[in-house]
Amino acid sequence: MVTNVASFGRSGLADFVLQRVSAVIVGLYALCLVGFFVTTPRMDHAVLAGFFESLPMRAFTTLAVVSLAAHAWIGMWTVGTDYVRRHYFGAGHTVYLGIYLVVCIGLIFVYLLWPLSVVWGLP
Amino acid sequence: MVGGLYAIGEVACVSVHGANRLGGNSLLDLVVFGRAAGIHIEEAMRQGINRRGPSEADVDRATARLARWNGSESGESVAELKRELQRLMLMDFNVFRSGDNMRSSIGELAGLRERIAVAHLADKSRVFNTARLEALELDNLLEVAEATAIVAEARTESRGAHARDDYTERDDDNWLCHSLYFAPGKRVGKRSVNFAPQTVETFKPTERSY
Amino acid sequence: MQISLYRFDPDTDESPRTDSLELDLPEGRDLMVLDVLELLKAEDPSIAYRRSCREGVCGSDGINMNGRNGLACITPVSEAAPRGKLTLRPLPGLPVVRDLVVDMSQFYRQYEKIKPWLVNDTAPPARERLQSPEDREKLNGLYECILCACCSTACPSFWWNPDKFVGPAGLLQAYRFLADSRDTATAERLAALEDPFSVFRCRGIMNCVSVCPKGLNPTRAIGKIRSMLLSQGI
Amino acid sequence: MHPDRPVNLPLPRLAAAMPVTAIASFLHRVTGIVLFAGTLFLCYVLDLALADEAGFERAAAIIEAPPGALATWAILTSLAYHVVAGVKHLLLDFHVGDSLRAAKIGAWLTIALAVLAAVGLAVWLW
Repeated sequence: MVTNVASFGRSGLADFVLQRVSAVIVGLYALCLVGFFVTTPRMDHAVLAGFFESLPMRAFTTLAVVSLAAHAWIGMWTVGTDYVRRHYFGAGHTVYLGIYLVVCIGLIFVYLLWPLSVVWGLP
Repeated sequence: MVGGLYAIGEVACVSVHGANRLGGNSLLDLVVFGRAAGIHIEEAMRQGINRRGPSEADVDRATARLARWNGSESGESVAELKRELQRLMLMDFNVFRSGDNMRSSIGELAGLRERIAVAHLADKSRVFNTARLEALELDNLLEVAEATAIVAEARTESRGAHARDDYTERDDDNWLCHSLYFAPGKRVGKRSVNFAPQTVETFKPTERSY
Repeated sequence: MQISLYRFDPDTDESPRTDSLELDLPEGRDLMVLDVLELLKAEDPSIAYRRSCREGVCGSDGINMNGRNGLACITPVSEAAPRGKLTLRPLPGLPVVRDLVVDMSQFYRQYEKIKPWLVNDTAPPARERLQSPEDREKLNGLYECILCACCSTACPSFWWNPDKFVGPAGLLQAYRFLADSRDTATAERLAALEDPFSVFRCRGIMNCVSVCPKGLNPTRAIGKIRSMLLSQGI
Repeated sequence: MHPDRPVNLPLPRLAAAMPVTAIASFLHRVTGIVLFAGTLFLCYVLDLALADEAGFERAAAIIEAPPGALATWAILTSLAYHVVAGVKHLLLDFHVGDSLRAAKIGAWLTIALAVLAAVGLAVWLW
C-alpha cells in the first residue's frame, strides 16, 4: 500500500528517509573535516590539496555534496511551503513561493557543481 | 407519549440508580437505554414513522419567545435574574429542604417569572450571540426550576437526595413512585416506578442505613 | 485585575480590537479564567465565548491565555497571568467568528480525514469484538482526547498548512485507530498519511504536548505513525 | 466560507509563550538557513584555498579578517547547533526522549552544547 522508500518522488516518507540518511552522511563528512583541521598542526596549500585529492576523499566529498544538495532541498522546500503563505503574502503567495524555490534550486546547483569541479579539478 | 421523540439518560428519568444518585454521571442509563433507543429507532425508521409538519401556531409560538427578547428595550439584565434564580434554588431546593422555605421560595419563583417576562436583552446582534442564547435559556431554567420546586414541595417524605426536615421518614406507601409535573396548571401527578415486576425480590425496597 | 480582551463582532467591526478592562476579583480566592469571563459577561453580555461543562471535560472553552492555549475552566488566573495582567484571545490560526469564538471547521475536517472510527471488514462475532487487556492498554493516552483544539492551534505547522497538515489532535486519533487491535484498515490508513504534509510536517517541537489539558502526547503518537510507515515502506 | 473573518496570529506574543522545545526547533531551522547561505562562502573559500599557494594565502587572509572570521564563526556555530539538534531529532525518531520532560532537557542540552561550541570557536578563531 505504502509507496516503497526507494521510489522517489514527492512522498513524505521518501523525503523523511532521504533527509536523515543525507544528514548522517553530511554530518560524518563535517566531522571528518573538523578532525582533519584539528589534527593538522600546520596548514598550507599543499597539505590541504593533498587531503582533498586522494581518491577516497574525492568520493566522500562527492557523496557529501550530493547529500547536502538533497538535504538542503528538502529543508528549504519545507521552510518555503511553511512560511510563504496567503496569510502574510496575499493572493500572490504562490508566485513568491515559485521565485523562492527557483532561487533555492539555483543555489543548490551551484553547491553541486562548484565543489565538485574544484575537487575533481585538482591535479 | 410523543411518537418519534426519544429520550435517554437523566432527562428520561428511568432512575436505574434509584433516588439516591447525587452526583457523577449516568453512564449506565446512556449505555443501556442509548443502545435500546438506537435499536428501536432503526426498526421504527424501517417501518416508517408518521410525521406531521409544524403548524403555523407551532412556529408562531416558537418565534414569539424570540421576538419577545428581541423587542425588549429596557428592564433587568439576564445575568442579574439568573443569579437570583440560582440563589433561590441553591438555598431552598438543595439536598436539605424544609416545607416553609420551599413554599416561600415557590412564591418568589412566581415573582421571578413576572420579572423575567419583562427582562431586557441588551445585545441584539446576529452573529454568535450568546447573550440571546442565555436569555432563552433563562426562560427554560425558570420552567425547570419551578417544576423542581413544586414537585419537591409536594413530595411529603425524605428519600435519597430529597431530605426534608418536616418529613424526615421515607414513605413507601405513598411515594414509591415517580413524580410527574404538568406545566399547564402546575399540577403534580404520580407514576409507579416499575411496570413489571411490581415487587423486587432480590433487593427489597428498604430504607438506607449506614 | 487588568484584562486585555480580544473583541470582534462581524456585525459592527471592520477588524478586531482589544478591550482593556478592569475587574475586581474576590480576595483570597484563585478564580479560574472562565470565572473571570463570566464576571465580565455579567457586566457586558455582548462578550462571546464557548463554554459548557466548566470542568475540563467538554473541551468547549479552549482559548489563548497570555499567549498559551488552554481550557479557561481549569486554568487558574494565577497560572495564566502570574504577573497580574490577563490577556485573553481566541485560539490562534483559525478564523474568528466573534470575540473568543473560532470557526472550527478546518480542525474538524482534518479530524474527519483520518476516519476516526473503527474499520473492520470481517464478520462481527455474535456478541462483540474482544480485545486482550494488553491490546486495550495500547489505547491509553490516545482515546482521552476531548477535541478542544488547544494542541493543533498551538502548532505552527498547523498555522501554516491547516488544510494539508492533519495536526496533532487528528494524528493522535489516527494513531489511536492504527494501534487498535480490532481495526483492519491499517494499510489504508497509513497510505493516506504518506504524503509530505499530513504527518511529516510535524517537526517535534512539542507545543501540542505542553498545552494539552489532558496531558496527552501527540508528538509521541506521530513518532509511532512514522515508525509504522517506515516498517511498511521498507 | 467567510474569507473576511480575521485570524488571531500575533507571532511575537505567541513565540514569547512557547516552550524551550519550540525555540530549539526554531533554532534548528534558522541555523539550517544560515548554513544554506553560508555554503556559498565555504565554496568560495575552498575554491581559493585549493587553487594554488597564493589562493590559499588569500583564503587564509579572508578568514582572519574580521568579516570573514565572523562569517566563519557564524557558519561553524550554526553547523555545531544543526548537528547536535539533528542528533536529537534522530533520537526522537527512535522514540528516545519523546516525553515533554525529556524533550525539554534535550532542548536545553542542545542549546548549551551550541553555546559551548560558539565560545570554543570564538577562542579558536581569535
